[in-house]
Amino acid sequence: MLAEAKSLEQQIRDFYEEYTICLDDADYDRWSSYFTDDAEYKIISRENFDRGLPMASMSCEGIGMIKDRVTALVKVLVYEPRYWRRYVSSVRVKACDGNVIKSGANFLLYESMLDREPQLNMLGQYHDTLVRDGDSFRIKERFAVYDNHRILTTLFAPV
Amino acid sequence: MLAEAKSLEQQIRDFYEEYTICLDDADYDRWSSYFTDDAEYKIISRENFDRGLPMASMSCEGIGMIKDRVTALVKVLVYEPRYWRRYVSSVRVKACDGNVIKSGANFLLYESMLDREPQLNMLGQYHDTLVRDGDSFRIKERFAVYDNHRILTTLFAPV
Amino acid sequence: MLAEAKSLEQQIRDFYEEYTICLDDADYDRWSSYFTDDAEYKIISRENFDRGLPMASMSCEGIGMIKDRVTALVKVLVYEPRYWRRYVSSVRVKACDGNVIKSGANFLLYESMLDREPQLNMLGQYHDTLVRDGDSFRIKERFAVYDNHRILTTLFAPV
Amino acid sequence: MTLQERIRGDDIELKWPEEGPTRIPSWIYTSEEIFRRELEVFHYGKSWNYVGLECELPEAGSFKRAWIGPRSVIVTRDENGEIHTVENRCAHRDSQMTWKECGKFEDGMIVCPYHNWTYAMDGSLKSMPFFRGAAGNPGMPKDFDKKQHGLVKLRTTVRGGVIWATYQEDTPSFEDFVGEGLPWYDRLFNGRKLKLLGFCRQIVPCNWKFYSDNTHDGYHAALLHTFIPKFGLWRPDGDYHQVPTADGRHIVYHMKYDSGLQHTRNEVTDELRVLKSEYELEDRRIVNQHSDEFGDSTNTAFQVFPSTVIQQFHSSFSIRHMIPKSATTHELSWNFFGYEDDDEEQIKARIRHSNLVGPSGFISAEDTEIIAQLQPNVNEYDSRHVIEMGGKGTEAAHTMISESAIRAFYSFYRKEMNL
Amino acid sequence: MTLQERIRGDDIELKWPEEGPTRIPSWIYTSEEIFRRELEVFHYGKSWNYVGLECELPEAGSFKRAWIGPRSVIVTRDENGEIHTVENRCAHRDSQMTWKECGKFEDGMIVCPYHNWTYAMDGSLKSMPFFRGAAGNPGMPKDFDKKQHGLVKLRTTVRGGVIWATYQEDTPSFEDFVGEGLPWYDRLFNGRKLKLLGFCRQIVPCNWKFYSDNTHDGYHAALLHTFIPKFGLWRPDGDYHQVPTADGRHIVYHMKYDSGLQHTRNEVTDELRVLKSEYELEDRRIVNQHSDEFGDSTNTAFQVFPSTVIQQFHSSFSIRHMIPKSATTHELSWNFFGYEDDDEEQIKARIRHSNLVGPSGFISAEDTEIIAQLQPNVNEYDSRHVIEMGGKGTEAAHTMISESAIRAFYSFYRKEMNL
Amino acid sequence: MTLQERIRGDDIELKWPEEGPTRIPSWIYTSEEIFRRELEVFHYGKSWNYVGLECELPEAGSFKRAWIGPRSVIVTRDENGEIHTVENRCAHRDSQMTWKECGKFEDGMIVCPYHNWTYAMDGSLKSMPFFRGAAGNPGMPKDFDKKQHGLVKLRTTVRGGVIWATYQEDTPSFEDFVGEGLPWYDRLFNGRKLKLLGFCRQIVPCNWKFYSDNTHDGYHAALLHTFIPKFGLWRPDGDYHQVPTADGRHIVYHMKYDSGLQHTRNEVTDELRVLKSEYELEDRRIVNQHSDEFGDSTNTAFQVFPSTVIQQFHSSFSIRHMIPKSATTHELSWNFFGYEDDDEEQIKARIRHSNLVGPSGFISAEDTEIIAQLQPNVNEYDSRHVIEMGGKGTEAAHTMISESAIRAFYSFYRKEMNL
Ligand code: FES
Ligand code: FES
Ligand code: FES
Ligand SMILES: [Fe+3]
Ligand SMILES: [Fe+3]
Ligand SMILES: [Fe+3]
Repeated sequence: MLAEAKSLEQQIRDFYEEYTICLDDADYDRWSSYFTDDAEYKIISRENFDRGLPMASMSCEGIGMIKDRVTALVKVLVYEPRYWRRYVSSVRVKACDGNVIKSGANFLLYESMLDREPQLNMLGQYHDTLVRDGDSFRIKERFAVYDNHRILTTLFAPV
Repeated sequence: MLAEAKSLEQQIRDFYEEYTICLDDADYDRWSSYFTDDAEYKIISRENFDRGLPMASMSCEGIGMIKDRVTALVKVLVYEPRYWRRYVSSVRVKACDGNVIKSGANFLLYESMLDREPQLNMLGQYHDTLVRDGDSFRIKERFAVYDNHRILTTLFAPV
Repeated sequence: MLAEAKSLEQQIRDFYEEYTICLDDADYDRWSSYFTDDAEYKIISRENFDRGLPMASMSCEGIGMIKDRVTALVKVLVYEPRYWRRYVSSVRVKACDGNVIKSGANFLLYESMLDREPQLNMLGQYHDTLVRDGDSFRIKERFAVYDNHRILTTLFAPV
Repeated sequence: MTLQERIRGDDIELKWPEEGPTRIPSWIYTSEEIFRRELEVFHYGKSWNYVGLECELPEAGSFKRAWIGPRSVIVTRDENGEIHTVENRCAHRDSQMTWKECGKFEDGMIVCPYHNWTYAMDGSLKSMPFFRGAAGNPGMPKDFDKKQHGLVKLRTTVRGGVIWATYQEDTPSFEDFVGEGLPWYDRLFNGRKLKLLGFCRQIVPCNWKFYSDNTHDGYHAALLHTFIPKFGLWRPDGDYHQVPTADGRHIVYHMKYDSGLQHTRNEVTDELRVLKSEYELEDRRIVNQHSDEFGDSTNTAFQVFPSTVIQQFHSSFSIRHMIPKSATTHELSWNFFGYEDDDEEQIKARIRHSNLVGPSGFISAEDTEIIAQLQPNVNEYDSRHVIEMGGKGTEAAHTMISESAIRAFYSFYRKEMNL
Repeated sequence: MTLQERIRGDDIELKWPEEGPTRIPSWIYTSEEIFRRELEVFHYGKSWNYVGLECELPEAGSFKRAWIGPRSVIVTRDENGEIHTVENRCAHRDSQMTWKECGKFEDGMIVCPYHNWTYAMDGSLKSMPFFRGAAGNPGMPKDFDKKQHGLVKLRTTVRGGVIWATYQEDTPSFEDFVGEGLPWYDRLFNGRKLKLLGFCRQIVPCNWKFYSDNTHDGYHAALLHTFIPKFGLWRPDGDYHQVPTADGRHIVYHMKYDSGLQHTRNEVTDELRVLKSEYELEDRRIVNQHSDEFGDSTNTAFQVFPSTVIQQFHSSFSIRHMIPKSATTHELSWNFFGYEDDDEEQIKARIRHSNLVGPSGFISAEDTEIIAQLQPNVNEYDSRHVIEMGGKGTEAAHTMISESAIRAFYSFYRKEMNL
Repeated sequence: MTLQERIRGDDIELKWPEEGPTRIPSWIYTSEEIFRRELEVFHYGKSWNYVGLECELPEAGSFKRAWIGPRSVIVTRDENGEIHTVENRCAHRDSQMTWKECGKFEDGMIVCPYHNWTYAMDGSLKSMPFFRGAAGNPGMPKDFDKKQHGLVKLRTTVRGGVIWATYQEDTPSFEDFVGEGLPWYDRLFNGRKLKLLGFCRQIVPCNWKFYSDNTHDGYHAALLHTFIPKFGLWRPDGDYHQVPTADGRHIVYHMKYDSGLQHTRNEVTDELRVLKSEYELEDRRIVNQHSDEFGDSTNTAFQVFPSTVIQQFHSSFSIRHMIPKSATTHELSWNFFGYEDDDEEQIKARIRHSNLVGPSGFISAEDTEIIAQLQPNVNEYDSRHVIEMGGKGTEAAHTMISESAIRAFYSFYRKEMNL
């Protein structure tokens, strides 16, 4: 079955789901490969995003900072171990101009600690710019905009 | 990529997701355009639905009442501001007879208030009758059947 | 629209969603038809699964035990009535060798009791082996691995 | 420490303000001690509680679950057609007898799921497995008296197709309990058979008296709710009556519907900022009268304390059932109904007009929304609400713009609660 | 105000009913004061608590987390192979030492994440960064005595591959604590090395004693659980024994398995409505015996109070660990195991028969389901449970149809709790 | 029963340990009584609370919501440009006046949604519908005095673009309140107009003083946080000062940044196990200085008790707002800002360096993560934290490796709380 047989919407949906699977599987090295070298990556509150305030809870300028987040998560930081699980829905292609695609999706992030009940950690929507890369895509810009008024304790999980 | 290349299931899934996006984006004027002029729209408890009781928590007979709901939501009613986010899953085509399609899906509705943690507001399933309208569809009948025993405080959000 | 026009990923996704719908509709007799006669079916904690411990919260060896679970659920066991609703996401094809497909997905299970608010009952991922059966598939092996540290009260719902 | 916890710790004395019913102390909305006393005095005391409609029990063996505050009870119909109300709680070990909203008991017996103690529809203990032993075991002691171990039974009465229950032997008759408002009750429950149209239930994170207060508060209705004055459902310059009855226990509201009222403007409407809003409806059937069923062109709400508001707005009939769950949570359960002989158009009108009320009602959704947001402030502050609109009296008021029904209710409340 | 809150406010006196162990007051299932006293008297008192299996600690440095009521402890193996139990709580500022279920401590040292105080596997404080200062800072005061600042250590013992811990110096030896039921313990833990098969954990919204009571309640087993009499696992007319030991502290259950029993009918089975249900199994391997491992064709459950029920149903072996979390919540953790030298078929049989028990067990799921729904009623009502099946005594009963084990337990409980 | 509940039941006496500030009893982190007393003594007492930045109120009618513990207040700017702080609570029936974070009040009036009582921006009651009646109703009583029914107003002051509010008339001036640390305040808030960059909010399941303690705890910073010593942001062998001011109420931290420090090794770094970790950054811009804005190559944190820590790490400026919600929960709200005339590169640097702090900061995420896991242990245990690093004194320390700032704070705390 050839990828060409798929509509752009399907390809984009597959891309979002693969990305999600990659993170759920904690395959963080591969995760960084989803980004272009000059990627901008932010996890930002809906409050700041809607008001045009630039501060994000996590801000990466370029692939180096994204990889440094992986290093911190895997090797450096002290945090409670847990399982993260992501649900992506309503994947949408907003615009497509040559190799550049504006897209988005809704996301849900759950976390399951090792001594208590799972909880909804974060929910919101992606506002992305993708670029084609062969059969697949890379993320040139991602704003993961979370609806929750407050981060639940801390933010370690990439989305 | 032509819409014709998509299976009916895909088209219907796309339709449900577009509808969801439209509501999440609070694009309510466009929302009313998803319905036929004579559409019946109900948000009804699973309890009433399963027992064959006709009363719904929200009942619209025709596009006028649907538009009036938009008017009330946008211009009239006093309610706590919040972000709503919907997740749709298990989109299904139950029957297709010419231009008339019986379909359904599962939905989840979360809400994020501006001073506390997000909460699951409603979950359930759609029981729909769609009609073809050119490349897309319109909703002729929607029963949004919610599983939750009780509405959480109030019901303002269309689903 | 012919099934052949669908990619394997789509077919598998459809299969997962149909399965989910079947369970949500409490169509348990049909549910058992999704399995091969020699199917192995387990609902197992992430803790046991990751540590290689074989004990599961529910273990069926073959279609007989699966059907016996249906009998117990429908005719025998005493438990609080409720509505279950499942959300499946990130369906993935991990490998395909002839008629044998390794696949997986994320799942969420909510339950709505008849006198209180809905709650998240279980979440996790499927690790499956499917075999082709004509236009569709059957499950030869399913590990439904739940992330939650503890079962919420009891486990009655198949996933 | 919330206000409620401070009260428990005796930091705050439960003493009503000296001003009397023109002041309400915030602790009546937060204290678990007050909440428990309310249940004992009102719901479990000499009151008739709403438990259902007769039409919900179509045949012998039928049952429905109901709630009296945090307690669930079962309403049954026995083979003689008699209706009973029993607690949903086994005399053996407190097991719930059923988890269902309604259904039919097989063989007309209520069987406990845990050890199968078996009760008749009136709650009397009939049998249990191995009562006289088995395989060498003696069974229950000889002095075990089944009569002492039935389900707790409530007194039950039916009037006009509506079922009421009380815990107390000496509660006055339902008619005496309702008192002078009875004609308003009988206007709706007039002997025509009722037909259940469905339930809408809400769980609301605030004290249940905020809901009760809000129904007593005609003042807010013209100011919070755009729909009411805009479409002239009723208006401060219209014919509106709030009438305390039974010493303030129950309160009757009735207002004439005048379809022309919405078009007039005067110095009263000048005070209504909600009228400024510019919008129109595409389909006015929701706000217009469908038919004048009672020949009086009147809409009504009658609070039969402590459990219900009986309401007729145009063609929408409902019993709003207030179910306190804790000091800071209540359920509001809307029981919509019509008459058995309603034709299809009439039922449609009942459903259509019910868009004004219920969890997403153009009017009622605003009520629940506004009261829910009072709770955080009363939790935090030891405050006094100022109830002086329309003066300081407790008499009937013939205007929306008065808080006298609230004052009348709290005069009654203080006396009963000994506050 | 729930019953528990009323108790806290002294509305309800904590006085056992005069009838003695034939009555259980509902407040023992709701009061946080009772709950705290239970922990002090039982779990933190002169009891041995289950903390794990020796095979969970394969090597020096291995650790596993365990729970004693709401407290988490760490069970470790040191370089001499000795097993220790210490609290999961730093002596400096109460930080948890680990968040993990199990693992290995590097260098055999437990290092606190917050300020890196470093403890040996037995909990003794070994070192801390900058103990003697740095860069002009004097470090810890000269009079700081590391010996006074170790992790709190519990006494630990191992018998038959199972690890037990106690807070008290004067708790009797494990053998004396278990008492006359010890042969039933040793039957399962007989020196063969154990093999961990996995955990199934449940969080249950009710008081933990409802679970304990349920295991003492042979009476329900034939009435609630269809599977038990239907497939003759045991039956009221079979060979069944409930034997209080150690004055009612621990209770032994043992019942002979007779594969023919399921096919007989008599006046006993006539009382079992659950036998009426018409259904069959497609695969009877779950209910049939796989092999008679102990040569006695017997199934057993032994409640070693307060923390466990040790259970063997056919080939399924488990330690059911009861972990009270609050007055109204407990965890039930199933620790499934076999023997190290089990062959593959034997392990399969253990897993297969475990479908009878655990969170979705054909039998056990009904237990947890039924007890969870008792809690709302005991929260609301100040009631007395009536425990009179089989008479009023507390002796061993040789039938399922008796509540004497419950009475025996509460005789013991009242004495220990001083109620 | 958690520790907190035991305290409420008087099982535990609220008496500070005899050792003084070298011991902290765990009940200060769990007791709701203590929590309530803290709010009364500190937040609602003679303290200045952070409520916002002047730049958040750009014009007449602008408002923003702020939190003082569990209370929400509204900060407004009136038509004269004056800034006011009023409670978000109607004088009539405790309705919240707004649900929004910020916005603009139409016509410069605050209108209650429930009955439209209308207040000026300074909280004074201006009007209400039907004040003088309508349609025969008399309106409000003649003796109703609008002046007695305004919104509760707080004293408000602005210094350097930051807005502070206090409940008490006799709170000293903001400058006297801050005391000798004022130059550190003025270093950042030096008259240059501020520019809001955004908020990051966290809800944290532990007592708010764990967060406060953690900012006073230089000791953990080199041991928990790899990033700090690894990249030489500061180090135990560097130039680091923790200076209690105002008798321990506020504490100033300042440390020189020396980019060479990270490369040196000595007997101090030998004690830092976190330095052993082998990893590198791909992009060091996050840890390296962008520019030396104040010409002193210094990073600072200044805890202005009880509501804020004012912080400058490299180019990241923030006011960390500590908002106690209950004894066991607090919000931590990061208010990031720069100067109005920052160029784009400067803003980018502020955002970039903010990756060190906030909810996912390479440093700060570990702080919140570690303190949240202390709460279960203090809930369960009546313990004493041992605060002896660097001796037993409360003087300024010129090293990271000291707990003297914690001791200084608790000396102040005991005196104010009368413990
Ligand atoms: S609890 Fe009802 S029969 Fe035992
Ligand atoms: S809390 Fe453990 S070292 Fe400080
Ligand atoms: S509560 Fe504000 S006007 Fe009534
Ligand atoms: Fe209203
Ligand atoms: Fe059982
Ligand atoms: Fe820190």
